[in-house]
Amino acid sequence: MPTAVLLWCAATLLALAVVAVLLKSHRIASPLIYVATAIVSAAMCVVAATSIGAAQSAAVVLPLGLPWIGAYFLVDPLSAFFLAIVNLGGLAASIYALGYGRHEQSPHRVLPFFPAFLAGMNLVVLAADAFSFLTSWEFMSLTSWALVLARHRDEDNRRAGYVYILMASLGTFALLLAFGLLAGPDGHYGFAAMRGQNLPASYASLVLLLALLGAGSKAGILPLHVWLPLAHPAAPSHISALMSGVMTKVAIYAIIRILFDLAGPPQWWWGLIIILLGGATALMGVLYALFQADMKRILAYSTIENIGFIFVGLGLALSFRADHFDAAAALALTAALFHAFNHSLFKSLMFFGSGAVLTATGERDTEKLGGLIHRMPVTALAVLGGAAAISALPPWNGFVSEWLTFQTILLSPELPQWGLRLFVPATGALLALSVALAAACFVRFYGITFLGRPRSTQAAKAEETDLWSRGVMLALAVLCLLTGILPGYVIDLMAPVTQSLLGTHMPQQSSVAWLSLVPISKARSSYNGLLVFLFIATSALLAVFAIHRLASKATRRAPIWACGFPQLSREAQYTAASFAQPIRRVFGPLLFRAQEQVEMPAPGSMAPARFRIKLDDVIWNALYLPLAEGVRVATDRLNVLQFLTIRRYLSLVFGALVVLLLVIAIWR
Amino acid sequence: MNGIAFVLAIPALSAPLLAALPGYRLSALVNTLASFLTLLAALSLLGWRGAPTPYFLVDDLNVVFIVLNTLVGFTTSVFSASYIGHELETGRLTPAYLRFYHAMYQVMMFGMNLALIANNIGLMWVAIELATLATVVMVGIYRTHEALEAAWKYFILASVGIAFALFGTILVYMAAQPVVGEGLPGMTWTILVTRAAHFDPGLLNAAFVFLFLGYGTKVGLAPLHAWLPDAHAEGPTPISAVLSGLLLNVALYAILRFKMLMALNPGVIATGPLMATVGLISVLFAAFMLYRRRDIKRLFAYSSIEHMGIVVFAFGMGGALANFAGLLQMTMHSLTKSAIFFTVGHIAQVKGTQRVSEIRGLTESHPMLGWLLVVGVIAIAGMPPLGIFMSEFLIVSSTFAREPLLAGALVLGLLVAFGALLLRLQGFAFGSPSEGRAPVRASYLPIFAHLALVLIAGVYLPPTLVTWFQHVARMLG
Amino acid sequence: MALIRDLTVQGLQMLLVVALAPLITGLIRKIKARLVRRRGPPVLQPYRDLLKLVRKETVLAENASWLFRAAPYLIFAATWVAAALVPTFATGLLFNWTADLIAIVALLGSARFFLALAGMDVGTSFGGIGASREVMIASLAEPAMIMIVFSLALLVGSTQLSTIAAFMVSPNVGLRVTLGLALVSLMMVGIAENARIPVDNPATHLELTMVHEAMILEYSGRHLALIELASSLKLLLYLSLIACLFLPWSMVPLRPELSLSTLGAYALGGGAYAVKLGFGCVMLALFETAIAKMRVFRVPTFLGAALMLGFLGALLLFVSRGL
Amino acid sequence: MHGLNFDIAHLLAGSLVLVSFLLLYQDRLYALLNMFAAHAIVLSLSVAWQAHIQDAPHLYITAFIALIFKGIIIPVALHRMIVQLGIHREIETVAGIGPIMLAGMGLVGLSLAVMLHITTDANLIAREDLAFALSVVLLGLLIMVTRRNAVGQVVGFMSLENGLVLAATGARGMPLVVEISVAFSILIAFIVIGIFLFRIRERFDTVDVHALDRFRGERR
Repeated sequence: MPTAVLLWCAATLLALAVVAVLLKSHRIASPLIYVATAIVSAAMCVVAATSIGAAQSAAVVLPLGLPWIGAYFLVDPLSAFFLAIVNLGGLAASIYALGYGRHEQSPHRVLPFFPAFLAGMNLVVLAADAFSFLTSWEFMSLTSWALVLARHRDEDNRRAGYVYILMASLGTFALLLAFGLLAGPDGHYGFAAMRGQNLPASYASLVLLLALLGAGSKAGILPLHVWLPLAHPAAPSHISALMSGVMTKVAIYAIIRILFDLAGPPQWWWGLIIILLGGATALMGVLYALFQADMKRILAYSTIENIGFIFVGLGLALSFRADHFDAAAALALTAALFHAFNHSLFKSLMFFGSGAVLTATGERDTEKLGGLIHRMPVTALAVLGGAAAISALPPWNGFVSEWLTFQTILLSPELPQWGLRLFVPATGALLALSVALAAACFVRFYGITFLGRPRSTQAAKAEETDLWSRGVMLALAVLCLLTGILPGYVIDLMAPVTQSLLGTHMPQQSSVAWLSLVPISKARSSYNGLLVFLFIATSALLAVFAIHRLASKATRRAPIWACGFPQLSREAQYTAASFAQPIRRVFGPLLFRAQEQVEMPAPGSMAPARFRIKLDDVIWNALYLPLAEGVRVATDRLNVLQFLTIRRYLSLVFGALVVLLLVIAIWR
Repeated sequence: MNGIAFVLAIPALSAPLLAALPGYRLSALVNTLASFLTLLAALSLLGWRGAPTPYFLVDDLNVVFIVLNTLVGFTTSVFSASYIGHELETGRLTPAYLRFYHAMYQVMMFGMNLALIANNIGLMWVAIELATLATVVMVGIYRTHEALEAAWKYFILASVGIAFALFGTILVYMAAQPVVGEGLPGMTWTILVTRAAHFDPGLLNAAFVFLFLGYGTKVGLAPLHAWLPDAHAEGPTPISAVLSGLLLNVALYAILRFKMLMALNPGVIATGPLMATVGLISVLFAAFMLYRRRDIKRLFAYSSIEHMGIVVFAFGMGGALANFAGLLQMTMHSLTKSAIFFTVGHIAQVKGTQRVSEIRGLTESHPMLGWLLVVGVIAIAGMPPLGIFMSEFLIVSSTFAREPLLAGALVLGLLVAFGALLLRLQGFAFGSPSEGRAPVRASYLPIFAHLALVLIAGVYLPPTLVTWFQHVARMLG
Repeated sequence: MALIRDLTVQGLQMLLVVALAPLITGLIRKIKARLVRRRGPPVLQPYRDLLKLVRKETVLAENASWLFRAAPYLIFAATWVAAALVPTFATGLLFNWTADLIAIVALLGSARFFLALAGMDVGTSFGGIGASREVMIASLAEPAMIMIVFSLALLVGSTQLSTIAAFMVSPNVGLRVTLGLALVSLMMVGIAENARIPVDNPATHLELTMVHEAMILEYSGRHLALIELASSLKLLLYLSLIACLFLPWSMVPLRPELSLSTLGAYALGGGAYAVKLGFGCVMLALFETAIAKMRVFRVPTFLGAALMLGFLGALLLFVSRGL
Repeated sequence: MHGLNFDIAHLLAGSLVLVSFLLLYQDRLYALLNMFAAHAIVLSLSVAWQAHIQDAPHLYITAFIALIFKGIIIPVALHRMIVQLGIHREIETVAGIGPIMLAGMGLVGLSLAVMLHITTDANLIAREDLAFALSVVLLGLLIMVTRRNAVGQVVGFMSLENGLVLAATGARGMPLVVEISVAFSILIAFIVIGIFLFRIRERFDTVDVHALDRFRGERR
């Protein structure tokens, strides 16, 4: 029943895309489409959320796709959960776009693809057979590619789109091969049928690698992340929010679906691979983010970091499952899912915020921003919430999932394998490091963008955004806080998912006294976001009250003091680059071959002193450039064949003939 | 019987008529009309097909090809009506040549239909050669140095192909002759298949080698492909469409027929691996060749080579699934590629050039053409929800379960080709538009029709079509 | 009823820490002064400073935002809550369950987050320097701290401070390499986190060296008072954390009944706590007078060492539970 | 099937191969043309003989065409052309004659290997003729790819096609043989005319290389 409803909604979205095409860039097109998508996404979100715990319904089979199989669609707890995430993001993006979309210079390049993109993501999660899954998957990539190219006149965007679509189809082919293995030679493409046949271990492991290659490239794990920081910022901001906050989650869904559901019992080292990948991804992602100046690129890289975090959770769950510690596996999986949910919330919020800044100032470069907290207070407030959440500060939601992941890591000594025992704590250290660095990164992001004094005239005369955008951002911020202080309910919401995948789930949380969070036992560890929040609030109020009552509340405005040497020019402020310098000194040389050159003009010359920073993208240079070079060489070599004379072509034919004749002469 | 008669007679008769008719509007109309009638006749074959005669045969296999052939023939004639008008205005063609053009068009259609319907391998050979020579002339019709060069190259290579094919045919006859007796029966398909098991396997092997190379030259398989890109690039665009969409299929059809014959004989060499290898080589080769192309039509010509490679690979792998996929891929490729060539034709006219570097930002300067090109290329690159995705999905996934390495190589080729196509597509469709903003007077109808068919096939294959394809796939073994 | 009592005990603890914090600072200053044979300010000087600051009028930079004004309260609140969650003289307090060690570390982290933001708010280069150095230090200190938490948690099987303390007094601790590593690392982290020598010098305003002071340069009046109080709270927190983890003797588990003996036990615990704190202060003062401030860019190596130690400890436990 | 018929057919077919070798050997145009005329005549003889032993009168037509068209008209036409276009008389070959001859030997060996190895139960004449026909075809192709000279290549193609006719007539009672031979003659006529029209002197490809590159439009 819910499946059918959701399918109808998806169909509506597709229809909306057609409508958008017909309306071209008519005046009412933009509000019409966005309102409609908002309504549909809201409906889907509700249906999905309610059907997480609902009883397993039968698959809906449409006479589409592969003829002799048909297209299977099914909502089980896992897909329902991710559908909820997807459509929550869709809802937020649609409402935000109601305001933001007005500034769109070429709406006819966005409007048709926006609902199509949403439909694609929904269908991926709904699909229950390989063909419809891959079709929707690639359709999702395709529509988002079109959206990335919405500002196609910019050379960088075109490059971004190209890299993106290339990586996307690489991923699709990898998944295709994975499903080919799972389906077996006589083509059991339905998921149900795949579960039926148990693969040999070697094949299953191959499936793992292919799935990592396929879904991982979409999620943005190392070293397949290269497209992400190019493509996500290139799109309009509400699309960036969807791509970063939601589409990556669809990729996570694919991983979970294949590894936990279809591929059969896991090997212990599967988890290890994923854990290591995740740890490396988290650290590298946040370091990249720390060294960027472009607002949206910072956010994109931080997405990579969070994906790494989620992957660690998944890997732990997988290895626990391989060793039959089901409760621990459930905890780990819950942590991963929870973080996926949180990330979709605050990453959307952050992208909305940067979109607001972008429209207000026309600047994406943090070095040209600053002081926006005065000009756009509401945006600043909302983004502050997002930044706090994404830096995993209690009592925000980011901290809860981080805390759960750490609890899971603390369980891992029970694992028998030495490999895991050695590498899990190392990954724990990596995670702790990347969390701390994330906090640093967002201090930098927020401090440079919103605080200080404006670094450019655009920033100086920025205007607060429209009502819709502000509303959505505040709502998301509130959601971040609520999930942070009442995590128990969300976790209980996820219980059916882990139940369906692992056969067990975390103990029910919402019934614990004081609504605190007790993953295993109270004596072991517990956390109560609500109380922490209340404490902080009360003690802060207490302090305010005490001081304002019992002491002076007199305030005077005066010029900046700055040790008595106030440098009043904007340029004298700390820049994003200089803020990152200490950390760059620590990590740069090792991981980025960072080089800093100072050009001092000769004494007396008026030339400015210059300070240059050179960072190598090691992965790009080591992996992708050689590939491109290889293709180039191959094409050069082969291209000679375009310029032969007829006689030479004839000799080719002649050669072919002789070879074949030899074959049949020698044959038997 | 009468269906067959019409399919052959209408083109055969309208050719001289068109040669006689003055005025390109009228002749274009007649041309379209004739093609349409042929299409109707072909459709009638679906319902009612006569018993095979010594010369003519209609069975499930070739009906697919005949219908496809006449359909694309019809749409192409519609397209060429609007295209040729423009060529006449720009003076690239003179009315005299136009007569010749239309006449040749019908001759070509006649040749291809005959080749498809023929029940006699000798007749099939003659028909294919007829069609080939007709296209040779068409390719050279612009009389520019380049066109003549292309035509000449095509002509020489084709002649060698012809010779090979003939030698193969003779060998088949000699293999058959001791078993089925002298004379006509030894060349009649329906008789050959019944007795093929008793033929001398060795002779069949040699025959297949020659036939594969001979007809393979026209399919454009990798070592034999040389004529194809230039012929596509230099001829009038409708001819490029027909070459890619139809002639390649007809040649492929011939190969398939003989593959079936071989399959019936237990003693012969396995033809599957041979075809699969050559197909794979073509795919990889064409994929890499796509990158350096500077002429838009030559670009898509190479993509035709790639797709023919995929189809041949699929048939080489054999098995119900792969054969089904191969048929689907072939059909989809004909529709898509001809649609692309229609679009490209108009684009080349509005931009006044075929150079890749000088075609930019179409979605902005000519939104309709631009987006149609985007859809077409996305389809040909094998992305959903369009038809080729389904066939490639089946081919790759079914191969991977059987021959992982081959599948890997195939995927590599597909990816490389994908990269090249998308790279060029982004250049064509996006960025700031290049000069040449002449308004389009295009006939979008054929393009829409083809792309719509491809889209529908990608989402929903009608069961009747499926069962029919499956039957054919089983025929192919 | 029981709830009321627990609340009162908890409240006592909260008041205790906030009342004690400036004393610690004063004490350390005094001891350091005596060590270099100065008389030094009276031990109660910090209280006087705070009162003075609180009474003063607050001077705000023209372009200071609401965040700048709100930050001190948030910082103070977060630090205070964190400090209140660390058992001082009694374990198993009511709210010990609301946040485990990880959460406490994170709370300090959020205090630092807002401090750094406040430092950047006015847009002076000093604020920038301070903030960037602070986050650099923190980004290395926090993982080290987490590693320490790991090693303790793995040892005890809990991240719950009360449980850990309880375990530590129990005989089955034994002498363990891990604990030694953790202790050293914890001390290093504490020094870094509290902006003490050699990482930072709380007494300097020489711009090239200062970290913490640079961030709060623009603050004055009540805001400054709150921040100062918060930082002394933080120091107290670390001291009592070390005390609770490594010298957890005579800490009273919460007793159900409120009898004379209980009160006695509390009194004993309080006394023990005072002794521990005093010991900590002396140690810190000795260390600070003995060593010189290091360059900012040598700090990473210092903290890296701490991180390595912590990681080593955790690893040892992962690999073998015996050590 | 009495011996004599077989022997004569065998002899003629074999001599056709021999003449192909002579063609392969030539490096002067006129001599090449004359030799080709000889090739055609031998072919027509062998075809006529086949017509006789298979008593298939229509084959005489083929023989006749071969004699008149290939034996006389084409060589004469080519003679004229050489004179008109002033093609110089040397034929430059890809490799030295010696290696080419060796390659030819190899091809003949290959074709024998293929045919004799496979046709275990086909009748004798057919088998032998087929082997020879195949070798003639291969040799013709070899001539085509080793001659850098248009006329030389045309001659190669024609000898190749002679091989086909030989095979076709060798096949007992094969229908359409006459039509095919006619069709082929027309094809050849096209080629010759083409050469004449496009003024192709030396190479098959073009008058001047620059035009070639320009139209290919691809060279950097």
